[in-house]
Amino acid sequence: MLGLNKHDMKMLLIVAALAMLAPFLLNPFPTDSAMAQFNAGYPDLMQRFVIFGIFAIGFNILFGLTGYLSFGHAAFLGVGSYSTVWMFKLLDYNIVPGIILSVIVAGLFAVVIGYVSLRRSGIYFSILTLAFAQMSFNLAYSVLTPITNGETGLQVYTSDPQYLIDDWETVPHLFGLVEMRSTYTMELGAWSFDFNAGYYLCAVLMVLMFYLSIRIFRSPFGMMLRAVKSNQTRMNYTGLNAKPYTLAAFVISGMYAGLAGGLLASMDPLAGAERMQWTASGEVVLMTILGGAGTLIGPVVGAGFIKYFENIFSKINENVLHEWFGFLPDGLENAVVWVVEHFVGSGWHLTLGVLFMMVVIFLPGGLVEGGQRIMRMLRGKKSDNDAEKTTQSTPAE
Amino acid sequence: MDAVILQILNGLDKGSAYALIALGLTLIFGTLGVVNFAHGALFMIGAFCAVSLSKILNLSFETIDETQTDFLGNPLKVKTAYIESWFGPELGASIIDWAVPLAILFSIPIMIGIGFIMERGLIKHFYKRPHADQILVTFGLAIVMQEIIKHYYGANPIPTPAPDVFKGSFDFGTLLGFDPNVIIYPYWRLVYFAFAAVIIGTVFAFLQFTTFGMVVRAGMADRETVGLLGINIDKRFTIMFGIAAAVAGLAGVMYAPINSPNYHMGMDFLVLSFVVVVVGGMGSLPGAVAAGFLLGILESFASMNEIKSLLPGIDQIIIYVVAIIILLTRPRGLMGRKGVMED
Amino acid sequence: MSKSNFTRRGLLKTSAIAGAGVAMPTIFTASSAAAYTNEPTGSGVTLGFNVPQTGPYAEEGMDELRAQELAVQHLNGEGDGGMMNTFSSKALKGNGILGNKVKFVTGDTQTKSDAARASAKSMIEKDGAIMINGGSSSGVAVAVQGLCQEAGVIFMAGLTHSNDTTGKDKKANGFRHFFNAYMSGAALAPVLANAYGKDRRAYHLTADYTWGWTQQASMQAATEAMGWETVNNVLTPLASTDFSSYIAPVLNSGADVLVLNHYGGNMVNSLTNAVQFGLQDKMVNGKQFEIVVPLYSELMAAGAGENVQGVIGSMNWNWQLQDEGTKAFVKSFGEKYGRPPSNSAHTCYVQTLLYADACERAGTFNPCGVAEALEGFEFDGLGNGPTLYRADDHQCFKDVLVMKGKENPTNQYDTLEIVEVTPRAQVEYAPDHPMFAGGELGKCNPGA
Amino acid sequence: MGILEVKNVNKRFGGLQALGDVNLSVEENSVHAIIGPNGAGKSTLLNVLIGKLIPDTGSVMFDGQSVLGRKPFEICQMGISRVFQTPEIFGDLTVLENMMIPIFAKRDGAFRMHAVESTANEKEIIEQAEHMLESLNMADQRHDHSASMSRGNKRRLEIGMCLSQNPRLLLLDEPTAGMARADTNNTIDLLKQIKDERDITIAIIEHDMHVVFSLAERITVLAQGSPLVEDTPDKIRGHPKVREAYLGESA
Repeated sequence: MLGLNKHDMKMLLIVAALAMLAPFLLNPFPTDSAMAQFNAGYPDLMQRFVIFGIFAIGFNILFGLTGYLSFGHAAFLGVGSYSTVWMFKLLDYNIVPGIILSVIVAGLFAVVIGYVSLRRSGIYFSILTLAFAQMSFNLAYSVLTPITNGETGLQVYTSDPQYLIDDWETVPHLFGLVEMRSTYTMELGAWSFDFNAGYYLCAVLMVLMFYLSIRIFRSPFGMMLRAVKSNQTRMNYTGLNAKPYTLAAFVISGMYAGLAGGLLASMDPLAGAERMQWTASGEVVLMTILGGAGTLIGPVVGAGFIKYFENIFSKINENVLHEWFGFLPDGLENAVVWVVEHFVGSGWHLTLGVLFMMVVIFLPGGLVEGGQRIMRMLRGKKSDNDAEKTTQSTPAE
Repeated sequence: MDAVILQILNGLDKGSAYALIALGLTLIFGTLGVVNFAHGALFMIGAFCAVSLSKILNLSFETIDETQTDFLGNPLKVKTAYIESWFGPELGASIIDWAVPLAILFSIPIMIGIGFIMERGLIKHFYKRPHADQILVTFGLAIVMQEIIKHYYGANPIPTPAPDVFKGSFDFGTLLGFDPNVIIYPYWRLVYFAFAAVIIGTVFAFLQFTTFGMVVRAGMADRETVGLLGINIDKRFTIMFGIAAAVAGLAGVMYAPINSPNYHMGMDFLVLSFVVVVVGGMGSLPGAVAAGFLLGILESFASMNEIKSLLPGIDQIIIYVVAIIILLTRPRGLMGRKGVMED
Repeated sequence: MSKSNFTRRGLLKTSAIAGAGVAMPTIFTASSAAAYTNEPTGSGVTLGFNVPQTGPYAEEGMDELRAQELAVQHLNGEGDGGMMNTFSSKALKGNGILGNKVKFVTGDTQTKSDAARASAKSMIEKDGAIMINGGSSSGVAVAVQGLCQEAGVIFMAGLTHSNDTTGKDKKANGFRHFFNAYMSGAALAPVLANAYGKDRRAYHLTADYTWGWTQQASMQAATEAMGWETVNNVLTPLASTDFSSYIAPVLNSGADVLVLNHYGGNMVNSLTNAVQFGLQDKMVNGKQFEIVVPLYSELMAAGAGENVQGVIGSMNWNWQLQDEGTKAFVKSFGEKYGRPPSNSAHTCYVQTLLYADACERAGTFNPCGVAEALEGFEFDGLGNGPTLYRADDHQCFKDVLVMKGKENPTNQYDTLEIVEVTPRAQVEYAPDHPMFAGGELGKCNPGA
Repeated sequence: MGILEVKNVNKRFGGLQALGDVNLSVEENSVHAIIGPNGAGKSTLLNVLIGKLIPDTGSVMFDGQSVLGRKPFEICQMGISRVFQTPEIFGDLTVLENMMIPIFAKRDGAFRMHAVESTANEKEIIEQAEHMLESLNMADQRHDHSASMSRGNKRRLEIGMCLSQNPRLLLLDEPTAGMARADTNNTIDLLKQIKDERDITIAIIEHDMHVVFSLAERITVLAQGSPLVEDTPDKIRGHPKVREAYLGESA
């Protein structure tokens, strides 16, 4: 169905179901319970999950398939966001022109940067992409302030031209049908679940992009990209020109990043220059590797993990901890709080660092492959062989 | 003219910091084939060795001075360093004053130890793993190291001054026949430059003139063959990692008086040091040093007003522009070898 | 019943998915049973404290958090009450706000506008925060202020010194207690002219982003009005760690004063570098060379160590002030945390009290009511003497401190001393001053 | 006129004359071996033939067209396939996928974006690939990871991949280097079979005399960068100059 084999179809359906049911799945704890701190089902974070999912899926088309490690993909995310906000400033708050423009502009940037950077391979390529992205960031933060609004980030002012604006428009919307920020809250007993229009738009796009990436992975083009990664010498002596293949992959992943950037700006009409900093480029690299580079679902998982830690763990403070461990005797409570404190709140970086090390040490190949290994171990030897067969015939699972 | 000479001095000074950090990084690349994102953190830990030593020397006991009050109006607790009470106020004070140079001795065993532990405990298991895994694990380690330092020392920079004798600046201009005050340069930065030159020279001499160095150089060129010769290259690589860590650490110790150390200073240098190493060419020690000085000098020139007024913002991007130009004209950087980290 | 938020064009008139549990839309919606965003439901009221907890400003963020926590205690009637006892308005009773116990949530801005907005949104969307307080940079303040305006909550801005926050980026839902670049210039110029003479030539090093530019423009205007000449203004990249190549040419430029329009790590490094070059030991144009740091903070001064000695700068507030309010605050902060509060801590503490007080006086948490109560509000007893929250741009006006690095500090907190308390009248400006032009306050947004 | 004509090729590296006045003509549908002691310039000549090195003077013509200055993929598209000293295959891919790629390249040229079609639907390509694998006796291994195969099988696969494109000239660079005897013999048999079944020209650079004399129809002996003699295997075997230059060295 849809040009997918059974296995891929199953995976697509699972992803789609997870995306659609996310408001329930991410809010498993009653609103007033102590565990509610771990709920992630509020619009902003759900949007970030899927948007960074798109970013990572796209990055994986380049890195996972061709092995070219770009350290400058955040530049495309940034120009995507700037394009969308500029459309808000020039036309109106309809998100569609902005998103289309952001994909196009990111694609053009990717053609230029990719054409130059792909003249080199390995770490030389990584550093070239890093250099381009850092130049973009540094200039956006300072000299290009008239275009990017520098430090503050590009935002919409009432004094902007907005040639197509109607007087009811105050926030991003889709053809006037629905505002991105509109949210329904469903109260079910002690639980509450948020259904946000913007989230669903992003989620649908994410599923579409995920579908597209499966198709690319399973296409002759995808096979050629894996051939690039595997052996460029043989590729060339087989009469294939590796460069346009890698450039195409680079541009596609740049456009994914542009789409993600456009969506970020559509959900929240502000584009900060930090989106282009090397740390942002590094983040998507980490997401992809953490989840499992070259696997279809890994990057999405990795993106979810990192964003979860950033947004949930950073908000747990000492007071919350005392609430949680209040049942313990005083001395013990303080001891436990003292220990845990280092890993939450301002210590969330530490948790992330430890997580990176744990995953790469104990689950080589990332969360997804590690998970598969564990499953295989549990299932025993026979299915072990089966599993190996399937991964071998479709190593880019 | 004077401005150009000044910027050359600045460039040499910046360059020596870049070169020192890049030297260790490229040693690890070249010998072990590992992408070490924790190298910046080693530099930072070096700087905090200086901070720690100065804190240790400043360990004090408190006496209450009834004549003064603290900010809450309570009697002031006056601190006296143990060192001062043991060695007398004058000698004690000068020991404290010389904390940073003393920290060189203090840091070498610590950094080599950290290097050994890192290599044996972690990096060793990643030689055969993809570069992506190396990046993830070393980046994770860098974060952990940072957070540990942040926990003990806070996020604020900690002033770590150079000894009093090195304060102020030296008037170069008068030597060259300029008017006084035209070309002045801080003593400590001159010390840093000289120190970097010594360290770089030592590392090169060590690799050039010792059997150990010969084996390591052979290992950098062709690891498998050296392994086949029955030489225990692993042990040597551990030592190399220790040396690389020590070089980064020493660069950090001496850098502490130039800019107050803070816990994320390593990350500030990380990207830059990668650029330096790659521009120099993967696996080339002279390349890394040359690129360090080249980028340092160009960066200094780009910050001159004359140049900034022609090309606004050029100092923001000069490093990257140079990196792009060099990598496009010389495929493997200044002196890179074929086949190192090209896939 | 569910109510749609489809806009007026509303092609799909709502046919709500009515279900037993389907309730009302929450925040960001056009209408609902609630009169405004995150209306407290009786179990208490939640304030959001959004400060940098990671990155270079983490220490500042920590201090802000401490102060905010203290403020919450005082509002809830715990502790000694701090500045509530000296505050000229007596609306607060120590029983929370409008009888609601005060709770708070915290978040990490990372000093990035994106992350700060994400964090603020999570407080508003998930935790039901009714007001956002704190922050440590102007970029973040403007970004979060814009968000709060859209979401319909009150924003109190923390440490933000750029003119834009209450200038071209001002918003009806946002208030700033902190002073700004213009005020720094206005307060510093006379003191500088006094201390160093009116015939001075200044060389500016300026951080190359919005705050740096407004700071530099303010300083240049104010000092030139005093008769100083500006020799040069050099923009330095944000990412710089070593400023030697910017400082080296200063001596030969004919300037005799160096103005460092830097903040945070930039300022610590540029000042340290400038002192390394021995600039202050030199005589230029027959005068002692001087360094000026327009915006000081205790933490930066601590980071720069002995390099701040003798360097003049300005501050919003300092713990060494001798008014009753300051004394009360320093006492309760010092007793709780064993250290004196920083000026950003003071700002965040005071803003929390002021917000609570405004709610009490307005009798509601409705942002529009609160904003109205804060607009044009005059009070005293929170440090800095008589203070005004101006209605036109939501900027706070009060005395500004001119500080100087102390020559012989007695302890680690004793790095700066107060040179002069510049009276409020001297730092006031018209709301339509060119440096603050553009942008409009807009209308307050209750969000519902 | 041979299918491959090398005329007056000279190549110097610094002071070293790597190739001096090389003239060589490979007849269509023949097996032509180039032998010579170490350092005779065999590899340099090969690199000139496949366009990797540009000679200082002279020309290399394939079927009337110059190969000099062309990119490897263009040379391949002209009909020259190359087998490497160490087998160059797509180690991360399965055997079947390895075989499909050259067939795609033959059909679609140097670059074509099939980004949304499914590989599984390319029935024709899969069929051809499986057919080729069958003729190599590798059909059972088609889902194996190619990197995990024995060296002999890798070589087999590589030769198969080259043949699947129906090249007119197959260049082999020491195809049995580093192989066990059994693998060497298998490879010789495979090449013989190819020679018998197809209209193909084979140029082989080899060290191993056993391989050379089993296969070659003509042999060129290189010494110090220049062709010493060119003749049939029988004549070469007894040629005094060859013994001197070649066997003498090994004695």
